[in-house]
Amino acid sequence: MSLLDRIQHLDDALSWKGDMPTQGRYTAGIAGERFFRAIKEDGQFLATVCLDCDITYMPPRLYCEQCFAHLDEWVEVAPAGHVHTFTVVHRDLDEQMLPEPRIVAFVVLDETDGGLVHYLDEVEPDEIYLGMAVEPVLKEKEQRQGSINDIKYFRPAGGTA
Amino acid sequence: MYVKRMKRSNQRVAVVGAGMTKFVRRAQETSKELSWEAAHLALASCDLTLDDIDAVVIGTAPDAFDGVHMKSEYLSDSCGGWGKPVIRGYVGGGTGVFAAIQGWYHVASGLFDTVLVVCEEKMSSCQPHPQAAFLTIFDHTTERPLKPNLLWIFALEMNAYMHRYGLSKRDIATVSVKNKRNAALHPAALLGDPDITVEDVLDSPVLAWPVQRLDVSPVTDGAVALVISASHVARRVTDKPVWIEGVGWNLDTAYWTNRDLSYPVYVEEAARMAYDMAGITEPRKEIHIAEPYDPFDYKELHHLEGLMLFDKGEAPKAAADGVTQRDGDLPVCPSGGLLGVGNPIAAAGLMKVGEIFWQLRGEAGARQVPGNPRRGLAQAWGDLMQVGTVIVMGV
Amino acid sequence: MSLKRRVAIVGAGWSGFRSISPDLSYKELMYDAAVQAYEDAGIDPRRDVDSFVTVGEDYNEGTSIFDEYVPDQLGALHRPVQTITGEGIHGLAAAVMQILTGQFDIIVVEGHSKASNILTLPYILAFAFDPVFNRPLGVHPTFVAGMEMLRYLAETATTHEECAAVVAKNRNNALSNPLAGFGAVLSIDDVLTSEPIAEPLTQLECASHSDGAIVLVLASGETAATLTDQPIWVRGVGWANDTFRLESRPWGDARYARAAGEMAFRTADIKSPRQEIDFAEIDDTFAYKELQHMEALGLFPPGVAGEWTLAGGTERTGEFPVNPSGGALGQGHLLDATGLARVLEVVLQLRGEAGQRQIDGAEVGLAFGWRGVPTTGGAAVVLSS
Amino acid sequence: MEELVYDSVYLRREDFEERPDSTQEPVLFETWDPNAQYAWDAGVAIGRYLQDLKAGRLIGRHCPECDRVLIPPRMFCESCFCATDHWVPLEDTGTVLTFSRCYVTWDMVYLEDPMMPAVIEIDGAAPGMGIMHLLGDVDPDALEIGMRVEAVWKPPTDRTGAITDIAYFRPLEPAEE
Repeated sequence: MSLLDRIQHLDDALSWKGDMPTQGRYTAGIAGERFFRAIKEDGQFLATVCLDCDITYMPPRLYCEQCFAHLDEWVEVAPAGHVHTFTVVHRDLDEQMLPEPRIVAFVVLDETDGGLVHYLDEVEPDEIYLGMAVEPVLKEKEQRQGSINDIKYFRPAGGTA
Repeated sequence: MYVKRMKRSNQRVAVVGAGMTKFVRRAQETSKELSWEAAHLALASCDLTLDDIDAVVIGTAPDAFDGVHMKSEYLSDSCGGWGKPVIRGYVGGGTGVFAAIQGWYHVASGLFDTVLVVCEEKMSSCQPHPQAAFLTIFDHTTERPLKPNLLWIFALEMNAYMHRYGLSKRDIATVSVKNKRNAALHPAALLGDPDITVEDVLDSPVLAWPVQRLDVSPVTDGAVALVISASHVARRVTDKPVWIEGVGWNLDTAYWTNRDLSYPVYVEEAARMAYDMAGITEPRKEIHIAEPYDPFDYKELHHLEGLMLFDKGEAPKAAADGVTQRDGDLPVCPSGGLLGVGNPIAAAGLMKVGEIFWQLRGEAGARQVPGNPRRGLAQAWGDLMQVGTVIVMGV
Repeated sequence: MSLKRRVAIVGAGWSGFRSISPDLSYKELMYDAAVQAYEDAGIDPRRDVDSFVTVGEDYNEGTSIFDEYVPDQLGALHRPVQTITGEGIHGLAAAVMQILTGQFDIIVVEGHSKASNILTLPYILAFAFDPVFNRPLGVHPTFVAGMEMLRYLAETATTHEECAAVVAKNRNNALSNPLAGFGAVLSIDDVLTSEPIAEPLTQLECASHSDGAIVLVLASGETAATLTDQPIWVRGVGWANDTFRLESRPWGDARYARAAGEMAFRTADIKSPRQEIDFAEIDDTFAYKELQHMEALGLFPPGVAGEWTLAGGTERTGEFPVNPSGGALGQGHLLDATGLARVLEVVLQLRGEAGQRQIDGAEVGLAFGWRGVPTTGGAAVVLSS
Repeated sequence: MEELVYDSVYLRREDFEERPDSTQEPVLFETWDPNAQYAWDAGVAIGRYLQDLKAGRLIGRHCPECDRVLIPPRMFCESCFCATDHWVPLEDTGTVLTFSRCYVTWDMVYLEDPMMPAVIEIDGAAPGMGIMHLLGDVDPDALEIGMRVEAVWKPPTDRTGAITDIAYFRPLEPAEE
């Protein structure tokens, strides 16, 4: 037989508040360190190449996912890509409405088999089409910290600023 | 005592390869990079490639350490899981040995011929200190508000164990000395120390009496990987397959404050299950090397008794008399254990399975146990002093 | 290697399926479901069960090393107990493998959700993202679903109306399912005009969460015959992961579902799934996912699942019923246990115990579970009466 | 065997810090607050436990098959797998089954005066049935297994329905037995 006593009144249904308090600190990793430092210092985009599988990984990786080879072939690729897919997000992590909707996209970098997930700006949602050429807009060098947020957003290629 | 009866099942599933990373206090690699480093070495050790792998087992303990929710998804492609079946088992500190047991049932089920087992932990991502993550293993309503430190449960257990059998701290401290000296010969070790003495241990600062600093294994980042195959593959891949002869695991009540902490009943139950499957009736004679879980020095002894390798309360004296030295009657933790090599939780348990693999193949190098050991045992432990996982291997 | 008559489900129990469950702790919710499952299977866990498998995630529970807290309420004290951090069907797969070793006869599988106890669920999902390449953008996790959906619609010429038809179907099905908390009568237009979340994804196309616990009792072939005259055979099982990296996975195609399905059909000796399977319970965490998964599992060619749904072909009375239970959209999403809710419905249908929502003549059913955003972890199981 | 160990890159604490004197830049890293907040339903058994703590009482639950009185209370007996059948009021006195003197907090901050955690078998519950709590009003070096102790309750106005409504357990003088 299951429970022999049950709660009959809601004020007997207590709950205990608490959290999982520890915080996270994440190194960028062996491949990540080189990738983000190249953006931070030179505004350059680096990828790694698996010669066996003929895959150019963006973001660069220490290993090939498909054949597990160690990747130490680094190449610089042009800061240019196209929109593979995108969405318009309306709420933040607290489920509150954003001051204004934001566009997030997966941008395939042209000379690679991968790309970057990032914001799109300087464009209206209805102007965006799959395959649209875009380029990254970076923060000023002094503001860059070696993070994905060193890139402010992507915008249509040949944009204004 | 109810024990799961097992049927004899030898020479069906074998460990054929192993690889690992150095154990370090803080790695620059991401958790994914650490996992790949161990996994690709394990494949290289037996000349296999990812195409030979049918399924992947991932073992990793609290997500709070690496700081990623659903950690096995994040780790999947770095453990070789691209386009393959991936499963993660998670039984706290028992995960390392349990992941090898999962490798066994993947193959013994007949669904897969070769499985890659990868255990990883990157504790250094956890801030302000990895120890802080253990606050959240306690019951959120009846215990966490008291702000417990993980050391509490070890100190409470060690005290109960010492009190019940009138044990001396000096005898217990010899375990820390033995393991840290053994670890000096392990290429991956974090705290190998050939010159440590019992006095050093007894003089180290008290953290939570009777637990002192040198009684405790270090917070560590690291990964270990094994390749486990069905017999027809194992015989093709290596001339020295190490057979998985017995497996056992057991979980006690979460109400740890209602239990007699002086003896790990659940370790005995897990051991009996594994011995039953391996056809072992006299463990002290039939087990030639033991790698019990040693996050604390007293735990090695506590577990040796649970594994029925020593009578209750007798393990400390045997340790002090040198019985468990690498050249003793029953070598215990020739690897250097968690106390010496390091304690990246899940990877620590699999390091012990790796040690038995290398020892039984005579490939442990400077740590090689003399004589011709043919059967070894690795055991892990965890949760609220509550889970025992045991694997018996033989050649 | 086929699983023909080697593993069967011989008992099932559940509790909850409500948006909140303030009257029960998670232990009591699990105990409620376990008592029902053991009565249904006619077993005593303290005497008959060889091994227990639970599914659970630390950050869904708010406790590290959550497997500590499962044995007592399942009757699993001093027994082999393991926790799989995966989808409910991953837990089922672990149980099936153990039985196939020949060393275990009766195994209990459990999964539950106390989603109502999580106060910051979007942050928990965000915590699953790559902490260096994706998480620092700080976007609400459903953006991945929005971007997948756009690509899926483009690549398969599926329409937004067809996705909306999934919601109307599932929440209508839920009206006749006592194990469902989100039954509703909705038009396609209601769905299309509900609040945009991650365009084109709208609010009504996202499954709300639910509390609940599910316990299943599995047995080996011979033992199953002694316990019930209506064993539900596990014909096939399969699971797979695609790369976790957002940057190297296909956005429109559920490759993980294809791989999981292929393994499940191979182990079930099923050559053409659409013909040999009578109905399916398929992950619908988001409406488009039901269609995308159906096509990746090989049940329909690309773009056709949507047409069938709009035309009513996947209704309970249609030619190929999908999610007669109401799915996650209709029952509520049970976090890791949501795949077990899919399995539970297939079991009840095959036992003819689905009451008002019973499908006539159903003999072979498929259940497919997905671990949700941002994962590419899927698991499938084929059951037959 | 050396070739089977990968030479992973280890960092020192200072590799994460900005140091004006050194030319070497700190390693790149991200930080993140999981913001994992919960409100766990206490349910029938622990809900009653908390209500009784607020009232200054300890309560247990009785198993009809093994006749044990269980604390903390639960609606099932894990040993018999049956429903527990009634509430049992318990004493707020007990016996120390084991204890420690801990000189570090949960997040490894050093303490001059140790916290004194203990497992305390509660009078009225089954033998060996203890709960974890803290000891106080006692010289840390005078602690012994088997000591008799009593709960020191916070004043009613400070009690909120929590395990911390008991401030700590202190030694029970023999006369007070």
